[in-house]
Amino acid sequence: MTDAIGKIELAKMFAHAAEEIRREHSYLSELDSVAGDGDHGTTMLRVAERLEAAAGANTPEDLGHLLRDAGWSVMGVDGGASSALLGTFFAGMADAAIGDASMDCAQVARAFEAGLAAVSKQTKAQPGDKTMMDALVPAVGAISAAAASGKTVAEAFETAASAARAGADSTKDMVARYGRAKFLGEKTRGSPDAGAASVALLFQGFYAGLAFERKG
Amino acid sequence: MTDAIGKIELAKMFAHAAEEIRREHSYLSELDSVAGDGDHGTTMLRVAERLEAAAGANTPEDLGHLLRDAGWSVMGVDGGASSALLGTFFAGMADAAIGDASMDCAQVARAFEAGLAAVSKQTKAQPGDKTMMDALVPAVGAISAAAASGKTVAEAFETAASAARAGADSTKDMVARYGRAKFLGEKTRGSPDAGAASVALLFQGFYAGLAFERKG
Amino acid sequence: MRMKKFINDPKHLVPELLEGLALAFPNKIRLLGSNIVARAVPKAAGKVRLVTLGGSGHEPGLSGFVGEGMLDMSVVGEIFAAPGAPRCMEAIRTAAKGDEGVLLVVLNHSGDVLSGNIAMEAAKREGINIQRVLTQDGMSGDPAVKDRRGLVGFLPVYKIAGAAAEQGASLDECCQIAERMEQNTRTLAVAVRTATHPSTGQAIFELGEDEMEIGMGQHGEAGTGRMKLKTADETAEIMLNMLLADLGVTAGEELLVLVNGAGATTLMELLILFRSAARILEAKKIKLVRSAVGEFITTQEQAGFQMMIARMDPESIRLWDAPADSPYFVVR
Amino acid sequence: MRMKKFINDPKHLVPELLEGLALAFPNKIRLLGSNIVARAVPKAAGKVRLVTLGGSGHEPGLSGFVGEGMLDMSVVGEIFAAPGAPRCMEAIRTAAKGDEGVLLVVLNHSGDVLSGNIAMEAAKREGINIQRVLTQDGMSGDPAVKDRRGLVGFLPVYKIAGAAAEQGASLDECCQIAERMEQNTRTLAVAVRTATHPSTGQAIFELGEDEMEIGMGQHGEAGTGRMKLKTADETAEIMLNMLLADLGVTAGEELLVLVNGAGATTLMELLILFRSAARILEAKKIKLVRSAVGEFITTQEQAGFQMMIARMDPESIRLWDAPADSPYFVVR
Ligand SMILES: Nc1ncnc2c1ncn2[C@@H]1O[C@H](COP(=O)(O)OP(=O)(O)O)[C@@H](O)[C@H]1O
Ligand SMILES: Nc1ncnc2c1ncn2[C@@H]1O[C@H](COP(=O)(O)OP(=O)(O)O)[C@@H](O)[C@H]1O
Ligand SMILES: [Mg+2]
Ligand SMILES: [Mg+2]
Ligand SMILES: [Mg+2]
Ligand SMILES: [Mg+2]
Repeated sequence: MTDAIGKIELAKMFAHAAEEIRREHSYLSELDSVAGDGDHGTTMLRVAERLEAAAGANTPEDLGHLLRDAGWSVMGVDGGASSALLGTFFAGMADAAIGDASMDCAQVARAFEAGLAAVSKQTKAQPGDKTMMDALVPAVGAISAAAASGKTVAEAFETAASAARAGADSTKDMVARYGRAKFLGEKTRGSPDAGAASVALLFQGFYAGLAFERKG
Repeated sequence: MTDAIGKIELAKMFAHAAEEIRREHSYLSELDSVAGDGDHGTTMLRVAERLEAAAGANTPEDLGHLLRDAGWSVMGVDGGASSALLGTFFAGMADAAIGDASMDCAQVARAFEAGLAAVSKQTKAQPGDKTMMDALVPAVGAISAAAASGKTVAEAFETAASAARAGADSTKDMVARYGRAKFLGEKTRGSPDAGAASVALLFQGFYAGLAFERKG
Repeated sequence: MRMKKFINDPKHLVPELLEGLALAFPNKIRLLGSNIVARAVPKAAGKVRLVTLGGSGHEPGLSGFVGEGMLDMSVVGEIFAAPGAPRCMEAIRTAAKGDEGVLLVVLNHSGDVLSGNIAMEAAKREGINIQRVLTQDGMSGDPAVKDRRGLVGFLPVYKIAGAAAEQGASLDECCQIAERMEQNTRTLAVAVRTATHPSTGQAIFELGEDEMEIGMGQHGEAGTGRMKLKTADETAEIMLNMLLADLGVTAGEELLVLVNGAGATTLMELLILFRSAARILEAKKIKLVRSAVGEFITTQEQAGFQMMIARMDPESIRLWDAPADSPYFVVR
Repeated sequence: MRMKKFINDPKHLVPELLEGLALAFPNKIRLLGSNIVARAVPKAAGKVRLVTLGGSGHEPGLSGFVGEGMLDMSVVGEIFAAPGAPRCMEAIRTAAKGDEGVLLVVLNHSGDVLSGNIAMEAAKREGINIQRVLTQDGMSGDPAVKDRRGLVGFLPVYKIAGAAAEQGASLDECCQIAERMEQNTRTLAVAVRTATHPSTGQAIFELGEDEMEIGMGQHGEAGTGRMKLKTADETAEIMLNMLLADLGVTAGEELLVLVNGAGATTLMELLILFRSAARILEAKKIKLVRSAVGEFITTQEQAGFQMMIARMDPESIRLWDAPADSPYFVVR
């Protein structure tokens, strides 16, 4: 058994990620209403739906095309900042996977790094600014590190999921500088960032999708 | 002593009428808010002010001119139906008094009849329709009757005041067919008409102004 | 509900808002003394003048429609109160300076009618050539009431008679055009939430939290159709059917449909309501030839709207489409 | 406060309101698939196209300004939510059909900026000649915040760049004119009462019964100036002074002043506030050369308003005065 993910694995990852979002969507909206406009959970529900559909029946076998379609489909959610950035993330992964029906851990790392680079082109937000970047940057970093030290894909996502969770939790004590929340300054301290919480849920789902697959 | 009223008497009549209105203006607004727009007291305060001023210093000695100016001044109140009709009433009295510095009881009766005729040209409302006509028509009728039977001016206004009061009271059980109230139909039964109540107060003041004069 | 309005001394509401209007639209209107709004540049000599009158607190109605192709003058009363006859007389005299005829457009509310009539009679005694049209488009919802209120139906009358006057029609012609338009117009108002009177801070009327009322007057005067809240589609259907029946509209006829916001009802809602109306007309094969959606006459921040229909013909369509340049109604 | 809105299924708010708009203004606009509003009659070939994008619930903004002399296309998002990049891309592609340049006008809100940028990059990869202007007129009241929100300051940008495009200016010229206008515009928003979100029925924000807040965003995002209610004159003075200081306006300069109602604040109040502003400018010997008072971008039935100032020059005045024929902004 080669340690790689193909369309079937991606579908399970997306399905589990969607499941996490559906379970937590009210909490996500609640977080967004502290400093934002309270719609983040609703937006993420639509994102989850499209992500799931993107790896469903009648979608490309080529993972590059699949990810590009997934990204543009997520961008197509009328949701504001989060769907645009998450869509950019998936679409950004595409080039690293064009022509491939499966990706090994090194390829997965390259794809997630490319996704992060695409997002970084769209936002100046850095870790520490209390945005989804606080979860996304360490999560992608963890995958790269895992790939470099020869870990399996599942192990890579296990470390990525806990890095994303830790990053999201760390936003609790930060002050927002990007997005709608930026105008509130100090008032934003005390509760975690909604987008970062979503990213942690997505990576938790990715890992669960793979872990389930391996065990199942 | 001839039994007649001149400018001095008219001034006292208007002043006492104004006093009555000032005392009852909140009640008048309250009555208007049952079926109308609740502004009748405010309008009548302005009417009272202008009536008082119309017989004050630097106003014509000729009662005809004085009454015409008084009427147009009252019509100039931005108040809606009541100020327009009451202004018409006073302006309508003018022709019967042009050139006179005083009026005896017969002249007073002719003037009030002319005032009523002018009002009747502006509204189709009749006694029974729950409007100021329910007070105005019997009041003017009482003056005419008093003049015909040789009563004094003061006696004429005494009967006029009680006729107006009785007329106003009778509106309590009527259903409105004119003014803003007309759209409410049966809902208007149970409380007296605001404009009729005002007319009763005016005639009560007219009488008080004369009675005070005679006694004083 | 506490009054949260940006005002100064409530006694000065009317002069202040009119001064704001004149400062904002200096090339369209100007103020004459005593709260009369006139066109900045009077119409060419020899053309019929349109004069209207009415209370304030309904902005942009009525003075927002003074301008080229519409009104020549608007006599402005206090909040919700008709202007007195003497000022109406003053406006008519000024408008009639050059011997042109004057068409007085009066909305059917007792105070306005009385002031208008008294002024008109006085003007006639001075030899002024004047005629009056009374707009009474507003159904109360009770078929027994024959005397209707003047609601937003003044707008097509101003527009169409204003265009005719601008094009040189005689006073008789303008009056006939206005009368014809008026007779072919029906409006129903619905309210769902009251407003506060800006002078007194009091609520204008009361309505339950789940109620709406069809057939109301411009100032919250009661209608006859108090009912539970309905959807946009249901509300539009109830109202449009009442309007069509009352005006006797049949398939194939051509209509102007106007949806007027009362104040707090959003343009989003007005557009959704207009869509409902347009679809119902389509199903009935009645032709929607012209339309207007927005706030033309308001009652402070009342929530609700007026739905108006008017039967059109080629002549009235042509006049409706003619250029106009008032502060709050511009046709290019 | 219970939601009392005339709507149908809250899921269909946007397509229904757009259908209403298209039915009400068939000779001005039409709908392309997927909630894109376009001019009924496209501009002559060879002229620069103006495209904008943004959420709904703010009617008449933004799609109410599609039309001759203003916008060519508006990409409409959900209630208070930016449209996604794919639909923005679709609009840009359609607008750029004849090889004309496209000026994308984006209001500074994260979601809109992201969708706009992603679409613009994709358009450039397809060889489309496109430039972007970001409107960021909205002061939050906190001088430390450098990144401003896009409030009603989009209106002069649409108007002036739209007129330039109509008159044949190149994409570079249109972009420069728009940028210059944008940099010379400042807006402050104040709210006194919240609105209900039409999809959720929830209040958008909270505010005490005797409070107002200066510096708010278009969706009730908090500002920094929560204070007790003030009179119209006091409020206008506080806001105008902040605006003038921030834009660095000095005596003798020429300004456009715009007062935009948030939804439930009456035109009566807007006119009274405009009067206050005009008088303060007069005292400071700053020239009020153009003005606009009305509802241009709302937040449902929120009570409050935006005050906007823009430094004008002969060129921008000429373009502001040029003809326009959109549903909710017409210049004759
Ligand atoms: N400029 C930005 N860079 C990175 N993340 C951002 C940015 N703006 C917003 N976000 C993220 O998006 C989240 C809000 O998403 P959402 O509520 O769906 O969009 P919106 O703020 O447009 O309503 C924030 O919590 C934050 O994590
Ligand atoms: N057409 C009419 N004929 C006679 N009296 C009328 C008419 N319309 C109104 N009134 C009188 O005016 C009174 C209301 O006056 P007021 O409240 O001052 O005016 P408005 O109704 O215009 O607000 C009514 O109570 C009624 O007596
Ligand atoms: Mg949000
Ligand atoms: Mg009254
Ligand atoms: Mg009144
Ligand atoms: Mg949002």
